[in-house]
Amino acid sequence: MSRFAVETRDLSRRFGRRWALARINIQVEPGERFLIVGSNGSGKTTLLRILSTVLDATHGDLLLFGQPPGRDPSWTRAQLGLLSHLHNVYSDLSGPENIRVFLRLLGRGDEPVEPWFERVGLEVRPDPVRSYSAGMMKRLSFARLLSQKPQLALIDEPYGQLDPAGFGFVDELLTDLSESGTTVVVASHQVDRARMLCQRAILLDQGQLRWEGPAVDVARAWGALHG
Amino acid sequence: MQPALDGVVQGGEGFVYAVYALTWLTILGYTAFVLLTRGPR
Amino acid sequence: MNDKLWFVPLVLGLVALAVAHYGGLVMAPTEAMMGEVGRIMYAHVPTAWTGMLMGLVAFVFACGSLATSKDGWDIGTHASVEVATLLCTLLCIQGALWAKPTWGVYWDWDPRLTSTAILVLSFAGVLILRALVHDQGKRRIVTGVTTILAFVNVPITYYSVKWWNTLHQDMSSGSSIADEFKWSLYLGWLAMMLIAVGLVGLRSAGLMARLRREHGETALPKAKQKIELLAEKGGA
Amino acid sequence: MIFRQAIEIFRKDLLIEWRGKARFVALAVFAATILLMMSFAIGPNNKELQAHASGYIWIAVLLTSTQLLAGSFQSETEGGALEGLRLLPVFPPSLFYGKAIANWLFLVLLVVLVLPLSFALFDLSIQGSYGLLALVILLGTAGVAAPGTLYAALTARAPAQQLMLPLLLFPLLVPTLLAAVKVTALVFVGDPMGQAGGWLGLLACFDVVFWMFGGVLFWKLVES
Repeated sequence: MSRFAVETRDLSRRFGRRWALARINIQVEPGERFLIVGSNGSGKTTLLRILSTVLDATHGDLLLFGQPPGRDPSWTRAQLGLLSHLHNVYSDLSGPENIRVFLRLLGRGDEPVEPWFERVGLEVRPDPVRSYSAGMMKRLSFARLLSQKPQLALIDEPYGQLDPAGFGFVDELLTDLSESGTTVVVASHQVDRARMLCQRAILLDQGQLRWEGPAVDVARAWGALHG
Repeated sequence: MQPALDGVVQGGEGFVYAVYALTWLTILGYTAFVLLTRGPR
Repeated sequence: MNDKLWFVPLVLGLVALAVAHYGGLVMAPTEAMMGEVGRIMYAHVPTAWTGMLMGLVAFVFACGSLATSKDGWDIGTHASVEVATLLCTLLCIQGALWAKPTWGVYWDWDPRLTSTAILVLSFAGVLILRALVHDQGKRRIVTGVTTILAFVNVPITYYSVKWWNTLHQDMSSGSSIADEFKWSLYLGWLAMMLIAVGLVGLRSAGLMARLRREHGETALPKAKQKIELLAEKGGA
Repeated sequence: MIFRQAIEIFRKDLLIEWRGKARFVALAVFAATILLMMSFAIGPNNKELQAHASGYIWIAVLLTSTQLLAGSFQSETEGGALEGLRLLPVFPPSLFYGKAIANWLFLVLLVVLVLPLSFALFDLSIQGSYGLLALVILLGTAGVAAPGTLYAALTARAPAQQLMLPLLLFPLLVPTLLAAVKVTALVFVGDPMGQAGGWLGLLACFDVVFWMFGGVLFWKLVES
């Protein structure tokens, strides 16, 4: 039994002949804000997808809340939420309808959806999500994530597609999430922004873990790696 | 040649040879394909 | 290496098939009702038995592939689906070449002919879909599912077409093979089975080699050295 | 739990189809166009058209169904919605049954919309019973919906989906097509010999097999 929210042992993933991720060992404490930094193709997204159980590892072990996700997949999935570059919503439905669908599937269909929209600063509108701007889509994805009330939030590029005003909003959301007890794992290449928000960080390069330490130092590690 | 509906089929040797030839062509052709696509060991 | 062992059944089968066909084509007497055309049976019946058995083999491989998630089973499914498709296509053409002089038409809605043609179509679909899907994990599942359903569908189609056809006169294929030449039929079947086994084996070996080249195991990279940050500002 | 989630998926598919009503209307018009083209292809001979009407109707349904089924998975893969569902504690067979039942309903609706047109085009009348007609519509479309949903999921991310789906699905549907066409014809011309029962039985068997197999195989597929 591990006391960590996320623990990996030599976690590795092969696509064809290429190892997108090799020998990743990380431990994330419950309630921690954990940052994953790396350039494009360094394996950030692959790692998050494996942590979210959408993708299987080729090698190594993953423990979520102390147990392998395969032991009780539906319990594990009830604990976690993923915000990926795909928005994971139905383009033909409106924002509120989307959130409603997800809530109903979670067995919480009688809860109101409006508070979540208020929380992410999105208007409750009846038009289909297809017509949303990229920024609105991002906010909707956040609303979906928050409404799931996850114990573990996996967030891929929270700042992507947002304007500077949106950056502050993301910071605030992530802080709130973690203050309510949720473990937050963030992958980003907005190093300067994200490091102020998180406690610990790892640096990925070509699928390998090259550095881990306090998040404030990640910019120096990045500098050391990329010269 | 005549269809069997009214007695014994007459002739049809061409069809017989065609069937046997086709059977061998298919088997040998596929064998050749398998051997050629085995690629470097 | 031991892939070469598959040549043993293949060559044995080819020799045996030559003997069996010599028996059917030259030695056997002319058939009473079908005349010379009756000789087609000595090539046709072994193809039919072998083709259907290879369909069954593909089905078994597909079940194994879904149950075990092992690439070996998947490759076996691909090879046996391919051989079954080939044999059943040959079977349909042989059938048509027999039907023309006997019934006066190339194609008849005979349940056996129709369900074989349906099997050929669905197996061909499996092979095409396989060629389009590149992720091996997904390809294994997709091949397994479609192969199983294609094979399960054969008996259902057979009985549906038979039923559909009941008003139609029942044409007997009347394969009254002379008893003393039954050996040619069985030898032909054994020969075809040996050939099919050899071909499936060789094809699997080739496919496996290709899979290894494209998706093969590559060693897990060694862990690179971690970056050390010096205490003072500026770092390494 | 399984049942409740299936209902939720079903509701969601209805909602999506309702939001994109134009697409369903287009499908119905497509089916109507096929019927019309059939009458042109066969010629102005009313007797001929009448005799084969049930075949034309089911072919129109079959051709339209591939578009409908492919569309039902396009809304899942576009924007990664299906992945979003997989991240929720949703039992995969519920997903299959929810979607299959929704597709079944749409196919029934399609037949109901297309039937009046074929009555006019092919000069049909009902000599058999209306109950039999309802039964063959329900069982026939069920036999398309279950394997169709499975195969649409299977081909959802393959290139050339519009081609691969019918290529794989149609050979599988031969028994369904035979039975559905036969019984529908008996509805139009009457069934003095009582042949319909056997064909309906075949249709029902096929349905049971595919509705059972479908859930299990779909599970395998989604978990890959």
